[in-house]
Order: sequence, then C-alpha cells, then structure tokens
Amino acid sequence: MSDITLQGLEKRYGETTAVEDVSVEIDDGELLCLLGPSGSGKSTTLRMLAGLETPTEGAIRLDGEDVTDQPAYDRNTSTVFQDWALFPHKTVLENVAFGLKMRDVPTDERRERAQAMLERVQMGGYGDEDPTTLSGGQKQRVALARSLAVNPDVLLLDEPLSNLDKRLREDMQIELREIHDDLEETFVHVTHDQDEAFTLADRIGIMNEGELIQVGDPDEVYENPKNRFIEGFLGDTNFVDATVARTNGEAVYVETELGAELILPSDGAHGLESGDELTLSLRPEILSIDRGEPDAAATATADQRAVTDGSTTNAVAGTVANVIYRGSTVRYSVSIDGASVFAERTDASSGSLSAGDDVTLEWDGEDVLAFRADGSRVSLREP
Amino acid sequence: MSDITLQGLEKRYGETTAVEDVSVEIDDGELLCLLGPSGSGKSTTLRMLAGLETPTEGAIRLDGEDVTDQPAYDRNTSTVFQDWALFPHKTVLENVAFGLKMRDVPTDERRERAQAMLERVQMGGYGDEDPTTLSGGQKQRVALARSLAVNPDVLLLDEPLSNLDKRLREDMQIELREIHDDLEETFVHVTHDQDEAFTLADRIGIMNEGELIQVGDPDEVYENPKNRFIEGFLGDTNFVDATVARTNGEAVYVETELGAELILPSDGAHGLESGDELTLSLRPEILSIDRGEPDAAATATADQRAVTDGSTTNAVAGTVANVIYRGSTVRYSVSIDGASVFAERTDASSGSLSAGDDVTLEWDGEDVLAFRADGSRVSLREP
Amino acid sequence: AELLGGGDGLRVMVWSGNYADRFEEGLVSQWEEDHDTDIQVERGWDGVLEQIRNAPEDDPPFDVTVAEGNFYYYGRQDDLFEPIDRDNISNEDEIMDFFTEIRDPEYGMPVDGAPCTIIHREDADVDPETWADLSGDAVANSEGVGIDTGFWWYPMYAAALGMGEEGDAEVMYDEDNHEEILEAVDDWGVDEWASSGEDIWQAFDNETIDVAQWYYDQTAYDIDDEEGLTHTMPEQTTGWINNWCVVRGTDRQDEAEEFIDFLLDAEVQSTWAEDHPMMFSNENIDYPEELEDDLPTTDEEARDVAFPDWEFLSEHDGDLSEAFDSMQHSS
Amino acid sequence: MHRETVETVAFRAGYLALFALMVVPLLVVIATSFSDGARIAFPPENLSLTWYVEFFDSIRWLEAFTSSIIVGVGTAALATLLGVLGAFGQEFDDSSLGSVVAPLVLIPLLIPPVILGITLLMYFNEGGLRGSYVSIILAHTLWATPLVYFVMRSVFSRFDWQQLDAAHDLGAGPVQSFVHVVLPNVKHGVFVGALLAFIISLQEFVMALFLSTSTTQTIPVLAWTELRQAMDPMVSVVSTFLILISLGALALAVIATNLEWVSKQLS
Amino acid sequence: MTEATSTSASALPNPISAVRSRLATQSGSRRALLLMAPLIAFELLIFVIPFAILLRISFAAPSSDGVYHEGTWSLEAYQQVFASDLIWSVLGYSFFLGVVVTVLSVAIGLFYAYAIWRSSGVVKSLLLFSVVLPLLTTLVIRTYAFDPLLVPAGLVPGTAGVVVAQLYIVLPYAVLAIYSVMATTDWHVVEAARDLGASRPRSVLEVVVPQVMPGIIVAAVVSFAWSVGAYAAPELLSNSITFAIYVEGLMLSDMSYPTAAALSVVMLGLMSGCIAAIFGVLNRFGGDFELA
Ligand SMILES: Nc1ncnc2c1ncn2[C@@H]1O[C@H](COP(=O)(O)OP(=O)(O)OP(=O)(O)O)[C@@H](O)[C@H]1O
Ligand SMILES: Nc1ncnc2c1ncn2[C@@H]1O[C@H](COP(=O)(O)OP(=O)(O)OP(=O)(O)O)[C@@H](O)[C@H]1O
Ligand SMILES: [Mg+2]
Ligand SMILES: [Mg+2]
Repeated sequence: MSDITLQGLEKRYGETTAVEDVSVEIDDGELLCLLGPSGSGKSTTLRMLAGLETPTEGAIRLDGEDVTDQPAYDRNTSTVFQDWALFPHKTVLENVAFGLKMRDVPTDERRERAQAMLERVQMGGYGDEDPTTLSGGQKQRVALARSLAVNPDVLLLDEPLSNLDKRLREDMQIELREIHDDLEETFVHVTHDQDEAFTLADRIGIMNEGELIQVGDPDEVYENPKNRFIEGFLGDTNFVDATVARTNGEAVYVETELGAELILPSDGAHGLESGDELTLSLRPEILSIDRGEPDAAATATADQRAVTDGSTTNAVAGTVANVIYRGSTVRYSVSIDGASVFAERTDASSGSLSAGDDVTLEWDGEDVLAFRADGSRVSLREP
Repeated sequence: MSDITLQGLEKRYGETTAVEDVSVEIDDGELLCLLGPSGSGKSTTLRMLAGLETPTEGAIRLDGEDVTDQPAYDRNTSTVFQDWALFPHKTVLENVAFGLKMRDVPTDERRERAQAMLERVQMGGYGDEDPTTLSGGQKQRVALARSLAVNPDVLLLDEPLSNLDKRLREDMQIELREIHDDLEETFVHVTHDQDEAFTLADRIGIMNEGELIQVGDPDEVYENPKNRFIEGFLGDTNFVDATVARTNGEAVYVETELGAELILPSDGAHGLESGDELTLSLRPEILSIDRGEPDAAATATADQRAVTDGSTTNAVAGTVANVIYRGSTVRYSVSIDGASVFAERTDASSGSLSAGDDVTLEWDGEDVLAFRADGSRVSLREP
Repeated sequence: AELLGGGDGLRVMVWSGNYADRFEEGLVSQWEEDHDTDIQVERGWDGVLEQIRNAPEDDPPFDVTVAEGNFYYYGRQDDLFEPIDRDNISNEDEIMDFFTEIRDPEYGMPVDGAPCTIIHREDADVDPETWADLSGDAVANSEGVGIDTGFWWYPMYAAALGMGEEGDAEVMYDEDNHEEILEAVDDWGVDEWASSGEDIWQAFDNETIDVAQWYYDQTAYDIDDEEGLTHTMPEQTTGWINNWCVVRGTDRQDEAEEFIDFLLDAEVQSTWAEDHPMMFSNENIDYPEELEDDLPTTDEEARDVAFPDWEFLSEHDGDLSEAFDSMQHSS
Repeated sequence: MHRETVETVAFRAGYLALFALMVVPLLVVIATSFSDGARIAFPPENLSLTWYVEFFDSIRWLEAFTSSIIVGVGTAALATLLGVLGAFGQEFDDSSLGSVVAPLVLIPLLIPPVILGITLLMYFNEGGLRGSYVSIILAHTLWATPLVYFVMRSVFSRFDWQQLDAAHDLGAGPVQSFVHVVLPNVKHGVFVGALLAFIISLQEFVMALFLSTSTTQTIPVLAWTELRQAMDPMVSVVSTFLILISLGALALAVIATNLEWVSKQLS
Repeated sequence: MTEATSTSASALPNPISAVRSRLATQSGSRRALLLMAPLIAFELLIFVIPFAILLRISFAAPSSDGVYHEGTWSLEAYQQVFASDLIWSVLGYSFFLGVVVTVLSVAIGLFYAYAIWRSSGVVKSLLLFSVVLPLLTTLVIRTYAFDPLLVPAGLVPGTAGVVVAQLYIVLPYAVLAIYSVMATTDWHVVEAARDLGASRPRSVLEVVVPQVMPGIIVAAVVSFAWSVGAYAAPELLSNSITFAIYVEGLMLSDMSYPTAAALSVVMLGLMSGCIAAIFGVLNRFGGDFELA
C-alpha cells in the first residue's frame, strides 16, 4: 500500500485534451472513486497511474517516488479492467498466477499463492476452469484476484462492475468494499455510476471534461457540490432558472418561471446583484407535495412572509401532469405555470394523487442550492 | 393501430421451449410492457408477433384477422430492435425511407414523409448522416422513426433502450411514452428493467421461463404479485423464511430467523397449517428504523399483542451493520440474530445512525406478503 | 536409387516425359550394364538452354544435353556447348553422311530423331499417303486435322513438302513462298493445335479430328493403345534429329564424349530402338521388324527426310511463329 | 405462403447444384485413380491399385512430393513470419506507413503469375538464385504473405488489446507479453494463415514452372509436364493423395482443437 | 531508465533485453516500423526491385540471338507490342475471359456465400468444406478433371470449357472473400428490412449486398486478375491463346525478353485500369471500402 500524488497531470491526444491539470493526493489505504460522465478522462487518468499511458505533462509519485516515466510492467500498480481482460487461453489459476510468473516466482509457490487469492475471492473451486465459461460476476472476481495476487501498492479499478447486471453489481460493490477494508490497500476506482461511488468510496473525485472538479467525502460532494454540473450529475433534481430581484442581509429574493417570488435565506449578498441570472436546484426529496391550494400565508410574497414570521418556506400551486409509479416510490410531474417540476414520494407516504389533481409544493428555502450562470455555486452562507 | 390477441402461443427450438402457452389480449392503443429476466422468452414472443418467427403452436390475431402464418414483410407490424439494426450503408434518411420504398411510395413523397418522421423524433438535421456515426440515443431515435414511418398497426420494441446509459435511457423512456400518447398506436415494449416498465407501461406482462405469469397495471403487479418470483423481480425486498406456528381466524403466527414470533393478519387460515414453510417479503420501505430497543409491548409475543390490543405491528431489535449513503436515500443493513435485513430511509427523515448502533425495526404485518414453498402467493385476505 | 544417389554419375539432360522414360529403359540400362558409373538423367523441356545460360560458366547444371535443331542452333549462338574432340568419337565414321551435312557436328553428334507421320482414323475414309493429301477433299470433308503448334515448323515443312513439285522442301527456303505455305496449312482445316501428344490423343478421343501430323517416335508403339487409329509414313517427310552436346564448362568432357560415342554405337542404337521407335544415325543400325519399312536405313533413304535448317529459319522465326499463333488464335 | 415455398425450394436446389459442381470433379479425380488402364477414363473400366503401386516406385513423383513439401513449408514459415509481424506492427502504427504497406503487400496477389514468374526469373537470373528452392519459396511468399497478413489483420482487429495492457500491467515486458498473451490468443489465426500459405504454395504452378528446374519441380509442375505427355492415372493418384493428406490435416486440426476443448471440459 | 528498476529485465540475455527496452521506449510508430521492417524489406527486394528491372528490360533493345542487348535503351519492344494485331487480339480474348469469369464468379459466389451464411450445423460445415476442398487439390489436376466431365456433358473443349474450368479455379476464393465479410454482418439488419416490408430476395439485394460490397470487390478483383492471367485452363482446354500463354512463349521459346517485359508492362497498365474501374463501379453500390 502506498500514497499517491498526482501533480498537474495532463494528457493530450493530438487536438483533444483527455485530462487537464489533475492534482490530487490519495492517502495510504484510501478508497478513492473517480466519478464522471463518459469521456470525462477517468480512464485516461487511471491508465496514467498504471503506466499504460505516458502523461503529456505533470508528475505521478508513488510513496514519494517519481514514477511518471516508468512503464506499466515496472510499476507495482495493478489494474482491474472494465471487461476484465482475462487471458482466455489460460485457466483461471494460470490467469491469477500470471503476474507472479512474470516476477519469476517458482511454479509451486505461485500456484499456492494464486490459489489462496482465489479462495479469498470465493473462487477457490474454479482454478482449472476456462475463464470464458464463467459468469460476469465470477470473471470479475478472477480479475480482482489476478490483480491482487501481485500484491500491488495500488489497485486500480476501471469500471469493473459496469458490465454486470444491476443486482449483481450492487452485491459486488459491497464485496469490493469489504475486500478493501480487509486488505487496507489503496484503491482507485473509476465509475460513472454515482450510486456505486456513494456505496464504495471513502472520497469521491468528480471529473468532467478532463478536469477533476471536486474531491470530497460522499455527503460533502452531495450536499455541497462545487458547481452546477456536480449537482446535476449526482442525482435527479429540478433546475429552475431564476433572476435575482433583490438581496438583503437575510435573504436573496428571486423571480422564477414558477410564478411566485421565492426566498433564498442567506447571510449576505455574496456578490449577487439584482438582475443576476441564477439556476436553482430543487431536489425532489426536499419538495413536499400535498393536495389542494397552498395557504394564503405561504403564497404571500416571500418578502411579506420573511417580514412577518421569518419563515424560509416557499410554496407554489400546480397541477399533477403525470404520475409514474416506480414500485417503492411514486414520481409526480407537476405543472406550474407551464414549467414542469417533479417531486417524489415514497409509497408509504403516498395518498392517491392522480393526473389533474391540484397540488401544493412546499420546501424550505434553506435546502435550495443556487448556481451562477457560469455554473459555479453561490454559497449563501459563510462556511 | 390494432388490437392483438395471442392465443396459446408456443415456440420450441428442438428441446428448449422458449415460449410456452402465452395468451393475452392487447387493446387498441395500449402500451404493454413485457418484463422478465434474460432468457424468459420476451424477444421470442415479440418476434412471433412481428412474423420473424413462426409459432410452434397457437395463433396470433391482429384486429381479429389470423396472421399466424403471414411472413414479416406482409404483416403491418414494425419492430425497433435492441441494437437498432440500422442499415449501415444507407444514410439516415434512406433508412427511414426504406419501408416506404418497399411499399413503392414514389421517391419524392417518401423523402418528404421520412423527413417529417425525422423531425418528429428531433433528428431533422441528420438526414444525410451515416447512421454508424450517430450516438446511441440518436440511433435509437432513427430506428424509431424508421419503424414509425411505415405507419404500422403495431409497434414492437425489443429492449431498444438497454444499450443507452442510465440518464439517456430515462429521458428516452419519457420521450417514448410521449410519442405513444401522441400517436395512439398499439405498442408492445420488451424490457428486463422494472423501472422502465413502470415508467412506460399501461399494463405490464411479466414473463419467466417462457411463461406469461401475470398481466396487470403497474401498481397491481407491484402490490399484488402473483408469486414470489414477481415480488423479488419487481424491486428490492427482504425475503425471510418462516414456518407457520399456528393460525386462527384473525392472523397467522409464524416463526422466523428474525427471532420473535411474527404476526400476519389474515381473515382465515387459507389452507395454511402449522408447520407449513412460507417465505415472507419485507420490502425496505415498509420497515421503519429507529434508534434504541423496542418497547416491551412490541416485543411481547405476537400472540399477547394481538390479544391485548389487536395490533398487527411487529418489531425486532437489531444492530446496524452497514450504512450506505446513496444521495437521496440512506440504506441500512441491519443484523438481527445473525440474519441481515435492509431498510431504507429517505435523506430528509434520516437521523444519524451509524454502524454499531442498536435499532428497532418495526412494520405493520398487513404490509407483509407471504409465499408458499412453491412460490405461489398466499392471499391472507379474501379479495 | 541411382537417380537420387546424385553426385558422381554423368548428368545428362534429356526431353522430359515419354522420351525420358524410354531413354532410361532403352539406353541408360545398357550403359549401366557396360559401365561402372551411373547416369543421372535430368528431364527438361523448353527451359534447357535457359538453365545452361543462367548457370555460372564453369559450373553447368549438367554435363551432356540433348539438342534438337532449334536448340542446337541457338545454343551455339550463345556458346553454350563445348566443341567435341572428334578423336574421342570412334563411331563417327558410321554416321550417315546426310546427318552431318545438314548440321555441322562440331558441337554435337547427331544420334536420334523421328520423322513426322500422319495419324488417322481407320474408318474415316481419309487414307492419306503423302502430305499433299492433307490438302485433298477427303481430309477437307473429315472432322478435322490436328497439328503441332509447339514446334510449328514441322507442320510448315510438311505443308511445303505437299506443295513442292519435286517432293522436297526447297520451297521453304524462298521467303516469297511462306505466305502460300501458311495458307496451305490453314486450308487443312486445323481443329486441334496441339502442344503435346496427349492433346492429339484427346482430340481423337473427343472426335474433333480424324487426321493429325505427329512424330513417329510417339506414334509407332503407342498407336496400338488407341482404338481405331492408324498411321501412315509418307515417302517424303520432315522430322527432327537430336545432336548431343557437351555442355559449356563441364569438367567431365572426356566422360561426356565417351557417353556420346556410346550413343552412336550401332548395337546400342539397335537395342535402344526396341524400346523407343526412333530414327537413328548409325548406318549399321538394325531396326526391329515393324519399324524397318518406315525408317531410313541408308544415307539415301535419310535424304527423303527434310530437316529444318535453322540457319535460315532463325531469321524468319518471329514472323512465322506469329503467323502460326494468329492462325491458331483465330481458329 | 406459396411464394415462400417456391423461393425456398429454388434456393435449396441452387446451392445443392453448386455443391455438386464443387465436389463432383474431385470425385471424378479420385475415381479415375483406381483404373488400371494407361489413360484416364471415367468411369474407370476396371478397379485396381496398379497406379498406386506405380506411384511408390516412381522416384520422380516422390521427389516432387518432397519438393512441394519443402517449398510449401518454407513459404508457410516465411510468409507467416512476415505477415504476423507486419500485421502486429500495423496495430501500433499511428503514422501513415500502414496506408502504404497494405496495398504494397496486396498488389502481388493481383498480378498474373506469369508476369511475376517472368519478372522473378529475370531477377533471380541476375542474382544467381535460379534453380534453388529459395527462388520458388520467395516467389510463393509474394502470394502467400498478403493472405497471412490480411488474416492476421482481421484477427488482430478482433483481439482484445486490453489483454496486452493487462499483461504489461501485471509485469510482462513487450517480448514476454507477445509470447505469453498475444501469440496464444491469435494462434488459430496464425495456424489458418500458415495453412493458407501452404495451400497457395502447393497449388501454384505458373511461377514454379518458370522458376523450378528438374531437381526442384513441385507436384503441380511435374503434373503439368507429365500430363502433357500422357494422361495416365498417376496424376489422379497424386491428387487423391493430396486430398487425403489435406483431409487428414484438417481432421487432425479439428481433433487437436477439440481435444483441447474436451480436456478443458473434463478437468 | 527502466533497466535499473526492473529485476526481470536484467535477467534476460542482452540482445533480448536490448530489443525489449527499445520496444518499450519507442513511440508507437517506431515500434510499428521495427515490426514491419522485415515485411517492407521483403516487398522491396522481391517485388519492387524486380519490377523496376522488368521495366528496365522492357526498354532494352531486343536481340535475335541472345535474350536482349544489355545496357541499351530502345522503344522497339513497345513498338512491337503496339504494332501486333495478334497481341491485341490475344489481350482482347484474355480480358473477355476475365470479364465473363468475374461476372459469373461474383454472382455465383454471392449466392453460395449467402447459402453458407444462412445454413447451420452439418449443412453449413459441408458447404464450407465443399469450398475449401477444391483448394486443397492441385489446380492442374482439377482442370484436367474437367475434360472427362465436359465432353460427355456435350461441352466440347473450347471457350465454354475454359470458362467453366477457370470458374472452378477462382470460385472458392470468391466465395470465401464474400463469406468472410458476410459472416460479420448482422442478421438483424436483414430482419429489419423484412420487417419493413422487403421480400426475401429484395432484402438481400437491399441490405446484404451493399454491406458485403468489400467482399464482393475483393472477389471481383481476384477473379478478374487471375482469369485475365489464366494459363492452365485455356492451354489445356482450348486452342485460344491468352496473354499468359503468349508471354510464356515469348520468354521461353522466342527468348525475347524485352518484348515479354514490355507486354507485361502494358498488361499491368491495362489491368490496373480495369481494377480501378471495378473499385469505382462497385463502390457506388456499397459503403466505404478501404484497402487496409
Ligand atoms: N487513445 C486515444 N486517442 C485519442 N483520444 C483518446 C484516446 N483515449 C481517450 N481519448 C479521448 O480522451 C477523452 C477521455 O477519455 P477516457 O477514456 O479517459 O474517458 P472516460 O472518462 O474513461 O469515459 P468512459 O466512461 O466512457 O470510459 C475522450 O474524449 C476520448 O475520446
Ligand atoms: N434461435 C434459437 N434457437 C434456439 N434457442 C433459442 C433461439 N432463440 C431463443 N432461444 C432460447 O429461447 C429462450 C428465450 O429466449 P429469448 O431471446 O426470447 O429471451 P429474452 O427474454 O428475450 O431474453 P433477453 O432479455 O436476454 O433478450 C432462451 O433460452 C434462448 O436460449
Ligand atoms: Mg473509461
Ligand atoms: Mg431478448
């Protein structure tokens, strides 16, 4: 196990810049997930870590040693590939023993160690099988065992679960996490699935268009996203365009397509001026949906409310446009003045709303995030 | 648009029976989803509908007319294939116009109609592109346009969204639904993704091992699954093995691995006898999880409780083994007497439980479903 | 096994195929009875001169080679043969004069050859006696005629013989007659332009022809295998004769000359003829009975065979060859 | 329904007729090898093994057999080496070199063998290579290499290059990873390529006709010259042997690959 | 720089480890060049240079005695070629043969490849086998096998016989070329066409043919090139002279190297033109096709 430092890492292929100025420190024994949409440079970053690509610029240090120019086969990292890249012409055991063979470990010892590693991933009985006949989950385990068998300083995982079906993927996430906790190795895990990142990671690094935008604990990135992209990427949300009407020391008042003026509690103007364009994020889980018209109190202008009771609650009236039954939850698409917002209720709490019903959506302004036109987050309260 | 009747449809390939005795009526303008795991015979059923396979037995009627022996090219159904099967050597427009060409529509008219259809799926500007250069979502749209261009009586869709990534898939689901509502065509849509089926379908038909097990509205199949397979397939749940201890007119009392005797309210014995093996399904959303030991009242034997207050609540004590932060929800894996059960809380309602905390799980016995050893549902109340 | 033994035997190039088979049976066996050394028979066809030409001047691929008129001429042009030391050729006196008159034996001794003969179907009602008969009505009414195109000059000489007043081939040597001779060949109604004996037999089999120009050595003993075919040897005919040469640069000149002398021996030739129905050069040859009538046994009889003269022909080679190709191609 | 039936019947009849056209000439060849006459005749009048006996007595045919094997094996080895390396190299190529190599390799296949034969004859004459096996092997390699090369290109295009990454990642250097990972994965392609090269060499006779001498002539060259002298059933015998050997090799290949499979299944 | 840290590399014998480190540190194309070097060298030595020599000889003065006058420059050989009616007629016949055989072999090859593609199990193996088997017997002998077959069938040797025999020579290659492309095409696309109303023959024509156009082009080019240069079949089965037969005569009987070389050069020029035309015409009906 090792700590890793990436410093200003950059990779260009001709015109395209796959990875741009990525710097991060990864601690010994940490499990870092690189999360990002397709093409955001996750794999490229990982491959530079593995030594399979040479960075155009920047440096990689393992345990303080600069390994930027070491080829893959001289670097003690080990990769689990997306489609596992098992050697089809070798048995499962030979696959797992391959790295040891390349390290000139004597036959007997390497068979033993490979077998032990297979047991570790619960594949002990499959040593003589042809890897092509295994199921996805089994292949995944073998690939993991193969990479772990060489006792790598760092284990790199490039979406190893993305080819599994949902059920299996979730089980394997738990299992991977257990193996990590057990070995106390440094893992860098690449995925484009936010659920997977949340389930697995100690820290999540979010990439977009080659840049590493934010690195942090799961709840930190979810609750304090650095920009609009992350907010949209990490879960379903309603983005609502807004224009700043005015600010005072206690709140920002905005006009939106949802009709009523809305209130965003704040501890200052934070550089906002009236007329500024914002995007608000209203996550469906912060919205409560109820039959009927809103109270007069709630629809009073935000200003009035704030003045009268210091309330930061917002409420708007709308009509259910669409009900999507999703098993454990029901999703309501609500039309408000032509705009559409969706809210979710878990089944347990669901009355029986149906399309056409008049409803009120209510939420606490404190729960709303705001972003500037360039995507950057507006922090409405001093940290 | 047309209504469809399948009668005792069966398809055998040598020894394997791909589809067995499938009968269903599909209404004019309905969107039916065939949902089932891989290999359950969904595609085979759809292909028989399209005329691409000849049924071994049974009959297919379109608008009352028997079309069982009509080849695909004489049948006015149209299929969107899983991998879209676009003609790689034709332009997008030529692809869409192909069906019209086969129907000898003059060149000008067919270009016009194809272009119109492309506009309909928001691909108007791509007519001259090479379809192989398009993204998955674009290909999907072109395939849809191509199938719709011939004005089919029935549109058949064989997992057309399964090759798209999650975000795009969800958008396309909504879009597909809108197109359906707009055209009022009959759609038969095959998928193995229950979310997709719930989002799209008017009715869902669930297939397993070649059989069509249940057809019904989304909430009907979710809340009233016909057997254990469906209950497990439609969402995450905890299956708990149970043995009937005794029954009376008001409840069935069962022993489970969760320790305490549990109570299943019922309006009769429904053929259950003491000693019968059951499987109970406890969906995570019916479980409420709270810190601390349960009340004495709740842990009293079910019998006592039922006698004392007629309560159908069950409660068990456990320890949080694992907390998985999933953005909008938090999932707790709870150990109870060595067994493991998971419960879910939406973020909003979450206190801050962490691994090791002692908790109480509580649920209403009314919400629990029970299945016999052969998988069939025990209806605990007369319908 | 002696063929594989390689190395120490004299290397002798002969015509491939049927000729070589009979050479091994009829001649090589005799040599081996009389001598300790083996003969290593090489088989070649149109690449013989090429092989000598392309080998280093002091390391030829074989020591002795057979050379028919055309090869003998071109071989000498390129100095591919060694002059023969006539003192080593004890049998030279017995060679019929005609054979040494037509070609200077300085570089090669005339040994064996064959006249052209006319093959025809017995029941086809053609019965040609002379080459002139090929231009007759009987042949014109038959299925067709087959001739050799590989060695087109033989049918040409045959046609010339058919035209010539005195029954000799003199007309060939006047360039002005060439067109007429070619027309004569064309008038035969050639349906099979054969490049091998097999082609001729096939053409008879397929009933595309009833009459053919071919070579006595491939006909006399083989015709019995062919049902319903016979052959007639015209009084005046053309034909080929091999001169055997010592190959340029060989270090076994003496042995090679001994071998060539052996080939000239009357007894050797008589025995050889039993296996191969060829015409031989020794005036004391004794042919098997069935050949005696057809083949020349005296110098005088030999003069009835018009052997092509390459000193003349080489100048017209290109034109005539092309004319034949044209005729063949347009048939 | 009716139209479909007609179509189906016509389709089947079509390909069965073609199947017959492909196979019958070979059956004729085999049948004629058992005649005892001096000339090929079909159907053979009497069945006998005369010509088989003759074959084993015939030094020239046995020599030609040896020549064909030497030339075939040499061609297969050389073409496979060049083709496999070249196609493998092409995979790393990010310059425009590849766009020159592919046509350069392909073009000889499109040039009539007579022209190639002539050209190489003139060339080898200058270089003194004429008459050796090497000259024929080089000529045949000119034809065999494109086949190996294009087979390997398509094999490599299907090869999962991530395996090479995986091998590097696990500590295998360039040579080791080629030997341990790439080669075993493409061995069927290499085998097919080598087999094709061998077959091409076994078949080819126009270039061989130009370039061989009496000591290096291959089976087709000998068959050609022999057949023009006398069409005896010997050539049928040789063909039958070739067919049998090829069938044997094919069966062996099938068994060999299957054995591997079977043993994997058993263990 | 990698040697020092690598334990396994230093254990290797020197030359291998040298190559190893060379390969490892080369950029992609250097590595590619290293691997392709033998192939390129071979093609240069055995193909490009000999053709340069051929070209050179075609410009040498013919000689009536030897093969040619070394070191001379002359256009005489080309004059001979262009002046000869016979040569043009021979070339005409060769091209005629090439075109007829190509058309037949592509049409039949397409049909047969489709039959193989659509069949399965034993039938598929048998059909494939029937294509491979003729490749395993000697061409010369296969050609001869036609004689006993053609004559009873009423096909006296002649151009028709040559066409059939030559077809038999090239058809297996045509089938394999087309089949290898067809095997990688997606059957679903044909189903999609039928689903959209294309009858079975129409679906093949509309969807399969354009997709296998690369295979068809290869089949056409190979059939054409080999049939135009046909030697054995015409020599054995007809009286007609093809280019190959004629040029062989020029070389080995007439020994006029310059004429043979000039004729070959002219022939290559004509063939390139035809092949380019095949590419051009067929590409119009198919998708993009690259040589590589
Ligand atoms: N070898 C290469 N040559 C050229 N461009 C490349 C290469 N590899 C990657 N890229 C480009 O670099 C960018 C980042 O690619 P990368 O594979 O790292 O993304 P990713 O985040 O792993 O995506 P995915 O989730 O799809 O795997 C993409 O735009 C890609 O097209
Ligand atoms: N052409 C065929 N020949 C033999 N068996 C077949 C054929 N097509 C389908 N089957 C078998 O029939 C069964 C049902 O297959 P089908 O393709 O209908 O399943 P599916 O529900 O569409 O699965 P998936 O979700 O994987 O597409 C499978 O067991 C399959 O192996
Ligand atoms: Mg990636
Ligand atoms: Mg399916």
